[in-house]
Amino acid sequence: GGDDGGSAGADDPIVVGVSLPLTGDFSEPGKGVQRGYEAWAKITNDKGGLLGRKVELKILDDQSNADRVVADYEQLIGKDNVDLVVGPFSTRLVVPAARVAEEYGMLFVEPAGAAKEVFEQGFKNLFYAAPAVANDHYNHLAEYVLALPSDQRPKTAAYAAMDDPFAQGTAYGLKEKLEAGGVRTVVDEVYPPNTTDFGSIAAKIAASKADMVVGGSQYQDGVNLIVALQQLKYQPKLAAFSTAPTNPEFAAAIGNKTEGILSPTGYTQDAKYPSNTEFVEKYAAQFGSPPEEDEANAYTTGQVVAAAVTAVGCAEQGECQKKLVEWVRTNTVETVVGPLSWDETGKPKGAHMIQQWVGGKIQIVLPAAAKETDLVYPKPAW
Amino acid sequence: MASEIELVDIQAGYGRAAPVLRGLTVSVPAGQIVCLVGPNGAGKSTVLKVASGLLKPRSGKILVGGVDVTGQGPQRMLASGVAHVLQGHSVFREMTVAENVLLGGYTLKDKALIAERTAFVKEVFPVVAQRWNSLAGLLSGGQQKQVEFARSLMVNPKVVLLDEPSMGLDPKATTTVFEQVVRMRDAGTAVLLVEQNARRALETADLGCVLDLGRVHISGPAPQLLADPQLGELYLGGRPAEPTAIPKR
Amino acid sequence: MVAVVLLAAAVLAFPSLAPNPYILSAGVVVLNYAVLSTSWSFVGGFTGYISLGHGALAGLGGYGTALLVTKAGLPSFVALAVAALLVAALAVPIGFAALRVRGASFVIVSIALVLILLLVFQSWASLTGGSRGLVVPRPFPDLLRPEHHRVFYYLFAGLLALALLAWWMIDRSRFGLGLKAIREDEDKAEALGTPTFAYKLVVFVVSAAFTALGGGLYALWFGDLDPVFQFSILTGSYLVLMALLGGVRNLFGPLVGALVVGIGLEYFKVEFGDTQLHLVATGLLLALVVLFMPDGVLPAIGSLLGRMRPAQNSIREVTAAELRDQRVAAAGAPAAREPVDAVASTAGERAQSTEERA
Amino acid sequence: MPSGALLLQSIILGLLLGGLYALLAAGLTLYFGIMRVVMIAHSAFLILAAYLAWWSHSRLGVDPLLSMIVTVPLFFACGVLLQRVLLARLRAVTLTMMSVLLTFAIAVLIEGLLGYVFTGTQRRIQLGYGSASFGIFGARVAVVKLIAFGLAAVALLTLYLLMKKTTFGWALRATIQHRDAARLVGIETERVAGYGFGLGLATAAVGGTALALDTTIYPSLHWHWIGPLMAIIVVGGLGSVPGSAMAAMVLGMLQSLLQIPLGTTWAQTIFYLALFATLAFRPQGFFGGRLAQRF
Amino acid sequence: MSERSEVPSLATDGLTKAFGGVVALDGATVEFRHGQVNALIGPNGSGKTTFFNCVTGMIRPDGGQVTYQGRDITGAAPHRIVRAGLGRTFQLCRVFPRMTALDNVLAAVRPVGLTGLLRGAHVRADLDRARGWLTRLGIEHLADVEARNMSWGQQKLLELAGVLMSDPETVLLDEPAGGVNPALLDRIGTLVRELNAEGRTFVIVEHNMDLVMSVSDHIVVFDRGRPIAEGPPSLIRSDERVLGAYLGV
Ligand SMILES: Nc1ncnc2c1ncn2[C@@H]1O[C@H](COP(=O)(O)OP(=O)(O)OP(=O)(O)O)[C@@H](O)[C@H]1O
Ligand SMILES: Nc1ncnc2c1ncn2[C@@H]1O[C@H](COP(=O)(O)OP(=O)(O)OP(=O)(O)O)[C@@H](O)[C@H]1O
Ligand SMILES: [Mg+2]
Ligand SMILES: [Mg+2]
Repeated sequence: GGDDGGSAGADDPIVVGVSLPLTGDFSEPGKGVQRGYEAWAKITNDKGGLLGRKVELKILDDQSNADRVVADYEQLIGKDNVDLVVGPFSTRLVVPAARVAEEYGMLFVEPAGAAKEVFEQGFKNLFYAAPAVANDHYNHLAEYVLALPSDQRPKTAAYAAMDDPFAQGTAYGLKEKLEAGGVRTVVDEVYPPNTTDFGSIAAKIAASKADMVVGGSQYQDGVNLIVALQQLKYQPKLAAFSTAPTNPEFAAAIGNKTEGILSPTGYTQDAKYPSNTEFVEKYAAQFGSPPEEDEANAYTTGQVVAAAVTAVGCAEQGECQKKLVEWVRTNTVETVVGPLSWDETGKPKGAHMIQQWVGGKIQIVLPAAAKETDLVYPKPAW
Repeated sequence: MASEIELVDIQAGYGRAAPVLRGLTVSVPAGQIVCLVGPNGAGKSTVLKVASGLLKPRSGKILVGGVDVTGQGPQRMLASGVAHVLQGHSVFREMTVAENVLLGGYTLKDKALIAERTAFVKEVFPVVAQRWNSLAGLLSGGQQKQVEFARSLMVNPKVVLLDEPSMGLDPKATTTVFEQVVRMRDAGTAVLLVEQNARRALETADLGCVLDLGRVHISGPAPQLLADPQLGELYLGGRPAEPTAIPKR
Repeated sequence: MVAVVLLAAAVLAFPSLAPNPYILSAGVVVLNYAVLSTSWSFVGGFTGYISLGHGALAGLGGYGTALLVTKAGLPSFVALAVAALLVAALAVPIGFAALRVRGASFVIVSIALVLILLLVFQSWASLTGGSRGLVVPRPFPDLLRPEHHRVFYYLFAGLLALALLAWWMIDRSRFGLGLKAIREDEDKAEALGTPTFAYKLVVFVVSAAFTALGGGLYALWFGDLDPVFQFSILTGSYLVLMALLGGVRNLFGPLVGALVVGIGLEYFKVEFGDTQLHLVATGLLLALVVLFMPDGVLPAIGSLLGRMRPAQNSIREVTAAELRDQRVAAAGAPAAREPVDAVASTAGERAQSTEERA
Repeated sequence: MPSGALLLQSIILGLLLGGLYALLAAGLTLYFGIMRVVMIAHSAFLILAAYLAWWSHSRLGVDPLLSMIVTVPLFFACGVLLQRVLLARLRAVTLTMMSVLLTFAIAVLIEGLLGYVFTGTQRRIQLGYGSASFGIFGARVAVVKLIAFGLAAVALLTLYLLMKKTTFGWALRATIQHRDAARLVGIETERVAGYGFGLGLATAAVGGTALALDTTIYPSLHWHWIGPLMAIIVVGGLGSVPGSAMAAMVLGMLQSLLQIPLGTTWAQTIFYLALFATLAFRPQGFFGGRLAQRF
Repeated sequence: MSERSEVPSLATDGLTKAFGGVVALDGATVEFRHGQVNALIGPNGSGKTTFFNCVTGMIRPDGGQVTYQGRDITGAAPHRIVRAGLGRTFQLCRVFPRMTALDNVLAAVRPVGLTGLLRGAHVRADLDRARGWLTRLGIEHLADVEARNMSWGQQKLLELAGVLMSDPETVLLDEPAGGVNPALLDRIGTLVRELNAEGRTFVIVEHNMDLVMSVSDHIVVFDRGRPIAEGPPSLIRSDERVLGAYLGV
């Protein structure tokens, strides 16, 4: 192919292409991912770049639309002739994007395709740069609940999950394990992503008087559901919601009635991995606030790609990509979320931590090895 | 006698098409009925639209009571005393007869006057009273026409422009309409009447005006026009022939 | 005719001129739009029934094809044809319900069609994969991606040619005239003996079949289906925008519209891509078209050219006297000709006398 | 079998929801049933109003209800302008069709601008009384939902009286049905049509504020509302304000009750099923109003 | 008149239709003979148009039967009835506004079978026939003008041309004279007689008594939804009930 995009050439920058949902439904997390990538590029360049070449990001907006994301990667690889590509945000967009990368033979490390379906497509070049896939997010919590003495253990559970592979995956991962352990499911609600009125769902959960409630939620629906539950004065013994409670605006959004709410997380700013300290510090300097999970995942993606490029010693389309893929598959990479390695489908082999709002602060409570404070159970009234 | 309404040297047309009226001049003296006749497409309706402000003329002048009102919209024209009854059907179809008639008095403020007029039109057109609360669009064609005419009787303008008021009316109602036209004239209103029922119209009218190709072709006292055999043949239709006289093949 | 040949040549030459696979894939997208909006204009153009729901028919075609390939194991293109037939069959009851209503109510029904299908395809996850989406196996698994685009480019071009041909045949036919009569005044058309409902239904089914073919082919090309994008009002509206922009009454109107809008969308995205301004631009474009070129670009150009010619007369250019003469001549009797001037002169005198009295 | 408490709770929720639907649909009835404009942008304006309420609350600290003092007149003026400047340009024969596209364009425009100014982030007003509620017969009624319901009731009643009891309502209908004839009886058709549209948008301002009290908003949310609202006005009978209010209450209630056995997604289909049933069996709507078939 | 006229062409038996409280047709039993020119007259709102609507399937009657040439056509779809040979015009004149006059007429051509459907719409033979009708109605000069740009009367004539193009055996005309210039009216009368001589049956609703009396063989008078008198013109002219109910003398 034409070399106008600038492969080879020792001085040319390494161009990393990515398409992100900067507008549309996923724009908010999309922007977070963008910041993460930008932080990675800056930190990398400040340290002299990769293989002595500067890293340059080429970011396109896919408008949260699968058609667009494909066109974007098509453009990045086919027209702009980028050296490397990294993944977009949201499972819905990762799969089509990965297919393009796959068919052009590109390495495809991605920060967001957490649902298990992503790994069932037979992709050979795809790697998820986070500790665990959605279904495994609650693993530590499941262990904890099932280990409780049987008189204290919740008997019934209510699940409400957004109809989205990721969000649903988190709730259903827990559901599967708890059901196997004898916790009865009394409510199992799935709501479309655009749901704004949670009154009826909350009514159903409240009426079931379930001992615990689990929300497979993203940010805003999680908030709405909690407010609706509070309006109905429902008081469970345990309440866990994915994504929402870790958001910095969460407490204000639900009127500070946060006490005891649980949430899984793949990333914490306080993690002691060496690269993380650097990341948090430099990120805060660049953007004025510490990084969140989306940012960290993007950064992790960059770290994985960088490790491969450094190890293999090349970064361009063609043969080089095969070597990069081979390297990632067979190695472990130290990242801001800890050491990562992958099985043959690209699925990471880790688990998420569990955090809880205790004393007006969200703190790690599980696993025991990483905990900052003890898990409070049963949860105080909200 | 002064003209109540006067159209002077009017050029008018629709959109960018060639003009329909080409230098037309008509005047209606107060208390007189002027009847416009002419073939289909001659521009009769267009004359009335220009006179009531629905269609802005490209050039020429419109005078009402001697005052230049060229370019005014229909609402202002109505305020100056010009009322227009459209050709075809212009009832408000999805409103009741009552609403239609009362809207005729939209510009009236005096409640008593409205009541008085309403009673009057109900008397003149029994169907209006009978169907007072039904939707106007569901009436028969002729009934709608009567409602329309009734609506225009709600106000008492200086000039009335009537576009084929008898179309679709049964003979009884036609008679009523012509009676009302005469009554208006007698009350001092100037009437510009367009009719295809040309003989009857000319018999009622004081002056006649034959329109062809967007110009006044001939005008003069109505009886004189009626008597003109050539006009009769061209514009008024020959005398009805006896059925047997029509050759059959 | 020359235009048709030139156009065909341009379309066919494009893949060899495209500098890279991305441009080629953009070409495929534009052709797909062209196919869909041409299919739309079978209904929207001929009968004037504006459907915002054609996106749903395309989605059905896509899902139908995908499911037939994955669940029934049919070969890709057999599945495509079968899916199109199925959608056409399904269009009969849909049309039966939807075409009973007219005007804006039909618009609402068409919107409802999209939304209800979206809900169904989202909820019925066991069949459709729900929000996880559905992956369509490649018809030519061995082709490299650029080759894949090229092949599909020609497939789409073929389908477009087929749709245009069908459109042209209907346009010039009596069937087409009947459909246009429906657009103008449905009751009147019925009263003239046109079986309006049958006509509408037939053309709706034809339109649905072509739309489904377009949607199915797209599914085979694209490979991933997601209910949110397959059943979207926005897609349906883009089709309307394209057809309208080009001119629904012209054979090439939707195609031109697809070119303009397709390229326009791409351009807006590149220009304002990282903000929502691309939506603003799309909205403005649509509004401008509706306000200033309601008949589309092609007719607007046509009338611009027409304006340079002298204005056409709408008034009848024959006087009653001439008409009388014609009539007499037609009746075969000797024309009792009398100079028209004579009438005119007397008329002049009389007119004067009226004015004097006034 | 759901418990009695859940049933009661669902009925209450359904009623409150139905009230909101009724308000949101009222404007549509006005444009669609009376003015023959298919106003796709109505729900976009709702969201715009909701954003303004959110903005004035979070940035200026004003209670969202107070923001209506500004938004209602503002929207009214907007509506007048919209009608006079844009819709009035459309040809009468193609008005219905073209208005679909024009208002669609406006909707997209608003969505784009909202996204540009406020980003695509989901927003929610955080009220002190956001999760407050009181109990009746064992069910709970959220205060914010009750406020929204009250707003809806007041706005609807005002609208109804305005249309039925004043000459404005007559003039508006006359204007739409035969513009020339309306001008000839002295109606200022341009002004009247403008006011009609303004009125519709004013209801959107109230509705949007009510909406913002208890839900999340984001720029593309309006798509979500178009379908149910359109269905409501058809089921209620085109052009009938009380009809659409009735339909809204019934459908809101049905949706709420159906969620118990069917879940959120399937329950939404009730709107479309009701729409199709209406067209099939009673095209003039179930609560009086005009024939949908011919229109 | 030929012996064919003894055969009933269009007949109704006890046709009933009520709209809410309004009884538009009240058990109308009427018979129109083949090969005659029939007139249907009656006061406004007496149910004439409703009668046409029921006969042509535009509205479904509440009760009663319509037979055409011995076949029961009650409740059949309008287009089927037209295809059986029954054509009609509308009182409120309906044309296809954005089509040219020529296309308006061509739209009435009835394609036969699939090949007929896909035949070109503008084939020579059809064009000639269409122009022929326009000429016979005196609007051939408007062939290429869009119908919406025509005057009321011109549209009326165009509509008639369209119906005739569809070549019906029986033609139902709803007020063909409404708004048509008297000079042309004679022509329409002549045309009706000519076509009648070619074997077409006519049923004409009309308020223009000159036309009715001159053209028809047989007159049916409606009042309040049912026939009150029928017979040849000479008889009807002097029938007292008719004079009272309709002519208002
Ligand atoms: N809206 C219009 N747009 C364009 N041309 C028009 C329009 N209305 C009428 N015309 C043309 O203007 C001419 C005059 O029309 P007008 O309606 O004034 O005739 P008229 O004398 O009233 O005829 P009629 O007796 O049939 O009602 C006609 O030739 C007609 O074709
Ligand atoms: N769709 C309808 N709904 C309600 N009433 C109707 C409807 N159509 C007609 N009517 C009523 O039925 C009666 C007969 O109407 P029709 O149109 O048949 O009268 P017509 O004899 O044609 O009168 P005209 O000479 O005025 O045209 C009228 O009183 C009319 O109001
Ligand atoms: Mg006229
Ligand atoms: Mg009638």
